[in-house]
Amino acid sequence: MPEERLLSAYRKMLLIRLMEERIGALFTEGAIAGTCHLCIGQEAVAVGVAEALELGDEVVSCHRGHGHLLAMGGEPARLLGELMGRQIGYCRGRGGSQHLSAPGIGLLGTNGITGGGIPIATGAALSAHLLRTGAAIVCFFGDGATNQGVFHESLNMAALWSLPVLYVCENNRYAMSEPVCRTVAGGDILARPRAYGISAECVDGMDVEAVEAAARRALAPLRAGKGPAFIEAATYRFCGHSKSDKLLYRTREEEAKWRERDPLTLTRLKLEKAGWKETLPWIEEEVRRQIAEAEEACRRSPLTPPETALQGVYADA
Amino acid sequence: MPEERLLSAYRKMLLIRLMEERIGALFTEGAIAGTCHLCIGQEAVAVGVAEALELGDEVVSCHRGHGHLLAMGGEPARLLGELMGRQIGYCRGRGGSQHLSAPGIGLLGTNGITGGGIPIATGAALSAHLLRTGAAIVCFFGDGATNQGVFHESLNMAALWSLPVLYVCENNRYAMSEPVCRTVAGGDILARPRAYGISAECVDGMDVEAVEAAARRALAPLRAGKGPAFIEAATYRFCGHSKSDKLLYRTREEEAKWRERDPLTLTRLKLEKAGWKETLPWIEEEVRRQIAEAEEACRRSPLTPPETALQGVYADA
Amino acid sequence: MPEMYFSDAIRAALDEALTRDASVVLMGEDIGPYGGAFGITRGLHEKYGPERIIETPISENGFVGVAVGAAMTGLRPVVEIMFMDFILLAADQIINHAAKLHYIYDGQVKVPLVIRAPAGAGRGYGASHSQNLENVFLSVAGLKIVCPATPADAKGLLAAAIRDPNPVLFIEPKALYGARGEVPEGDYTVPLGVARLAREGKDLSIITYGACVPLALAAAGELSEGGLEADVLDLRTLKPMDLTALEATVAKTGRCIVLEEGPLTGGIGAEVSARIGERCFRALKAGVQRVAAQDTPIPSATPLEHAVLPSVAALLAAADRLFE
Amino acid sequence: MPEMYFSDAIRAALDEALTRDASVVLMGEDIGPYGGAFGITRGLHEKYGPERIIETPISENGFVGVAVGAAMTGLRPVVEIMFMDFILLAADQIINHAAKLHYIYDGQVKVPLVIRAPAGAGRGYGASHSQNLENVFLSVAGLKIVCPATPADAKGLLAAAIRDPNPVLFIEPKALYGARGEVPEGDYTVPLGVARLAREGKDLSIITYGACVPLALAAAGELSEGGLEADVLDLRTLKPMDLTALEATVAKTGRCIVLEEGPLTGGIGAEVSARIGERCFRALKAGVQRVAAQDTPIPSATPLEHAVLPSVAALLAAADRLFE
Ligand SMILES: Cc1ncc(C[n+]2csc(CCOP(=O)(O)OP(=O)(O)O)c2C)c(N)n1
Ligand SMILES: Cc1ncc(C[n+]2csc(CCOP(=O)(O)OP(=O)(O)O)c2C)c(N)n1
Ligand SMILES: [Mg+2]
Ligand SMILES: [Mg+2]
Repeated sequence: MPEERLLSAYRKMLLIRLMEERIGALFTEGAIAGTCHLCIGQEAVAVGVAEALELGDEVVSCHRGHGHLLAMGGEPARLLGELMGRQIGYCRGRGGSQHLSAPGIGLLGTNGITGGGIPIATGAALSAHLLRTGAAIVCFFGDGATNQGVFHESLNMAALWSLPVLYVCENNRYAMSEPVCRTVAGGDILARPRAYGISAECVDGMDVEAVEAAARRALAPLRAGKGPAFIEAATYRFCGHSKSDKLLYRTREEEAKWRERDPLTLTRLKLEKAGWKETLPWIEEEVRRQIAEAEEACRRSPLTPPETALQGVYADA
Repeated sequence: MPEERLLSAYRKMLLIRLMEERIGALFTEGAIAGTCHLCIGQEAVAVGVAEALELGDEVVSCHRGHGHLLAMGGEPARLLGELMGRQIGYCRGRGGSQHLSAPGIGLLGTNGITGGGIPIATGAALSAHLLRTGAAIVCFFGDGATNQGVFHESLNMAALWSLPVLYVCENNRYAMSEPVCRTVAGGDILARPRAYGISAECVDGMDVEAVEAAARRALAPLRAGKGPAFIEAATYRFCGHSKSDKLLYRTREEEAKWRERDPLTLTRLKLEKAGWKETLPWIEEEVRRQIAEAEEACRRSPLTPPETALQGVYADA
Repeated sequence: MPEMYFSDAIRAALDEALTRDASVVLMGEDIGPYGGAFGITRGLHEKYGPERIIETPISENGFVGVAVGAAMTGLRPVVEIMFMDFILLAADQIINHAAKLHYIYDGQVKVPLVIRAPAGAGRGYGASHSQNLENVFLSVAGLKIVCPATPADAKGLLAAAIRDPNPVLFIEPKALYGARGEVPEGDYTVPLGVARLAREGKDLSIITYGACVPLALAAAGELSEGGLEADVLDLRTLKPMDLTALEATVAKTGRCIVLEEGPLTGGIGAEVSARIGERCFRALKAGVQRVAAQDTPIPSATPLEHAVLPSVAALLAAADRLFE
Repeated sequence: MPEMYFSDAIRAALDEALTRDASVVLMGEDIGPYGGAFGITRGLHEKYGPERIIETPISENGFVGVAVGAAMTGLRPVVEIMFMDFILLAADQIINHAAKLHYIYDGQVKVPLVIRAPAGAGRGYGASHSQNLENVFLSVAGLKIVCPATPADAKGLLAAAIRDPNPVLFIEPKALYGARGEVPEGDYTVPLGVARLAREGKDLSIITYGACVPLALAAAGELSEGGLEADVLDLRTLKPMDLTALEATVAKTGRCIVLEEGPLTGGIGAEVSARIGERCFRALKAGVQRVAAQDTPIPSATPLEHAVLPSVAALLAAADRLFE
């Protein structure tokens, strides 16, 4: 990655990190209701993949999708607004944390059903293929989702029909409290896409440059009509599964080990080495201001009126 | 296989073949209603596997299950009775061709939902495992069923939990009209179990001795608690998918090529070579008589009274 | 107007949609050269090729989900579920995704998707190939449910369903595939949400749909001989239901039977009966009676199967109860 | 009798069943050390170990199917579906297999299986984590459906469900997990199929279940201040339904409201209303009124969510309609 691009990737990762932290705090305060799944620790996957995308490409994400939205250029105020039920929210609060959609920036949607987005992404790729749009579709999901039958059904069809879809599995070692070794028989996630003849690669999900490079490697043949590709990004969620998680199923040592590979730290070190040390605090300040402004914009936006909840069940012709 | 066992395997295969032909004829005559999926051409798989089983082992089958029932020692009269809605039928006509059950002889059940029996077999293996019954469970299904998500979910669990279940995929090259090359991405069915770390082997499904040997090879470690195993039996259905199939999707040449490997012919040749030539017509006569008697017994059995259809929706405590 | 089979009318609607709109694709198992289990798509593969007539592996949740994603992004998939019973495998994609996304994504996406599902018993196929499962989907906001009873409606409703911007479950009563009737040629649509009075009477109403419409008409014939004239209302669209038509027939007759192929408990008839109770109580001269399949799985053997399915006799008995 | 939380009462039933019957096993996602998303199985892993408390991958159709096979062969699995919404993935195994096998295999197998499903909205979890889907299963012959409204019933009904030789869908209203009440100690069962009169009145009946029982009681309190005394009938078992209790309350009051958390159209209330219409028409003084969630997906933001859920105000409005 050229240094300027790395800098902007860093900025995006930082935006995701600080937004997620802010969302967590608002949740604790009670300003956000419901549930939310933060992606702290996994920022490099979202940003690395997004950096490899082109205009017109589309993303389908899962329950842990705030980072994917922001990486695609989502507006923090509209994300916050969605979580806080404001008019400004991407779906005016109808969707909430797990059901975001911003097709205008290429985020087709996030999904509360584990694995539910995988056939949908595959279907978007069918459209791209048949309508010759040239778009690539990216589908994000976790290690746990690879145990859903629909994951297999979808990959099989994508391979049979040579669809332009890149499957990105964020292997953060756990599905909620269940470690991969107790849910993925054989322990080898890559064996799954490979069983369908899909070329698959594991990448260091804490290294945004490595992720971007892997995504580009995967996307080039895919764009050339060679069919789907698969990336397993080795990563870790630093926070709990959701806000109520007490993290009893893993050790503090394991967490500390992964924290050493914090994607933000790794990128910061690279940038410092490259002579950008002075710029970094300035970026951080800018991001913090951006978030503060977003929060203000969100709070200024009116709550979505309750009576609107009865509208729009059906689309008009 | 010792010659006497081969002879008795031949007898069983012949019983299946001639029963299926008779069932087909009765269907054409209108004496059997509904639908049925005959297993003509695939007899060696059912019989070869059944020969490797022990008392207490259990079988779960699919929509093409007449052969599995007979291979387990099912009574022709009770099979026919099931298809003809007689009291003598295994389920008195409630189940019909696709929903047979004869737990008394180890056939837990057949299934009208493609892939539906796979988790059920896996659950029976969970019982065997936890209740320490020592039983092995066999699950029969076709190539098409390996595209159902629940196939993958089940194999994953069986492998994770080291369950004593032998998955037997009868790859007869087609799921209804769809050839394997258009439904199984990558074309390699064995890659699927192997992705879960399940040891898997392909066997000549037209050779009853080869099938039996493969089943024994698979069952030994399985019985020793080493977890599930998988056999792909390469076979061919000589008849249509169901009685209404016009076989427009495959060539007569392909069929002729496979007919050369008719499992009954192959076994007959072996037995003739081994000096049993005289015995064979005698066996055939005996099987024909058995079928005629079964048909008579079936016709003697009263039709199941319609009012019974309202009973037994719920089990009594 | 030419006469044609119900099955051919469905094929005609598919054919015209494929010709009219390049974004229409068909998906399903064995819908190519084989023509589908009931021959509905016969000839379309030859005419439109494999990019429009997409054969799928046996992966119901997967290919319905693929159709949902495709519908969100510019295609108009028409999916065939070989037997309606198999739709349960795809219940998640239909209920949790197809039906909800337009609403929860606040109108940013549409899911113009049709799911064709041959339904019903009477052929001895057994419990996994004989169900009417429309009741399972009746509560699903965002989904429309349609079921034709005549060849003309089969064509017109399917054409309308394919043009609808919402997911539509299109139920094809297997028992009607062989029915014949006049069908308008060319571009022909029947609006969703509008019931049809299949017969006029003043003494009682039989409210039904799909394969039970002929049953209702047969019973109405017998009742007429006994001096009772029945309105027969063919709902055509089960969701959203034509409440105006419901109210009109009840206001006229004050006595209703709801008839369906599926099971009694939790059936479409429950909703119809509840609506009438809520909206037309004063007009009612007797409690709304339901006639439906018995609350059992569908057994395979023909006499057993008939014992659990609704019949003219059951309808006549229900009519008696209305005049007790 | 000790007071306990509804959630603890469920755990107590599980604990006692695990102790009493070695063939009982629990299955589900994160039900081990994590204790399940709602903490219901907390501590059971430590007490019974991983052979009894079986954590599964995220494979709903698969592990429910495994439970079906296990139930056919000697185990009594109690499966937790983390949120009821996910049960749609397992609809095939429940409807096409678990519920039918005893019947279609002519009694040669039984499927003693309990599926626990936390249901309901009000927590801002959004459309895929908030549904009441019991209506989807109401038509399924061979399945029982149970839903407790008090901690005592939570324990007693679950204990009975686990001993029942049939598949039972056991609905746990999330909104009640934090409710407290007296719960009998030790071996305690409440028979399936028997409703409970939660409050006695003579002027109208509110027929409901689960989390709506407290809502009904609250409304009954307000109505009482206005001089109307309501029977509140807690159905407890939705399938098979206690028709005797239904008839008794209708015979007494002649005016009914059916109340539920799930959507109006195609809901449990439709069946209740239809049954009353069929069986008690002469006793009715007004049409049966339904109060339920609006026919929309459940939106996430709290004010929107509340706008679509049933309320005391809606109940009072329905009561007004009964006396119009
Ligand atoms: C069908 C379904 N089953 C279960 C859940 C509950 N659930 C939400 S996220 C999750 C874990 C997902 O694990 P993984 O795919 O690895 O993603 P991660 O949370 O680790 O990002 C579970 C079990 C769900 N939302 N949907
Ligand atoms: C869920 C489901 N989908 C589709 C079908 C219809 N169907 C019955 S058998 C069959 C083909 C099965 O192919 P395969 O598994 O290879 O078995 P074979 O028929 O070749 O023995 C199909 C599509 C079904 N019964 N169940
Ligand atoms: Mg994970
Ligand atoms: Mg096959």
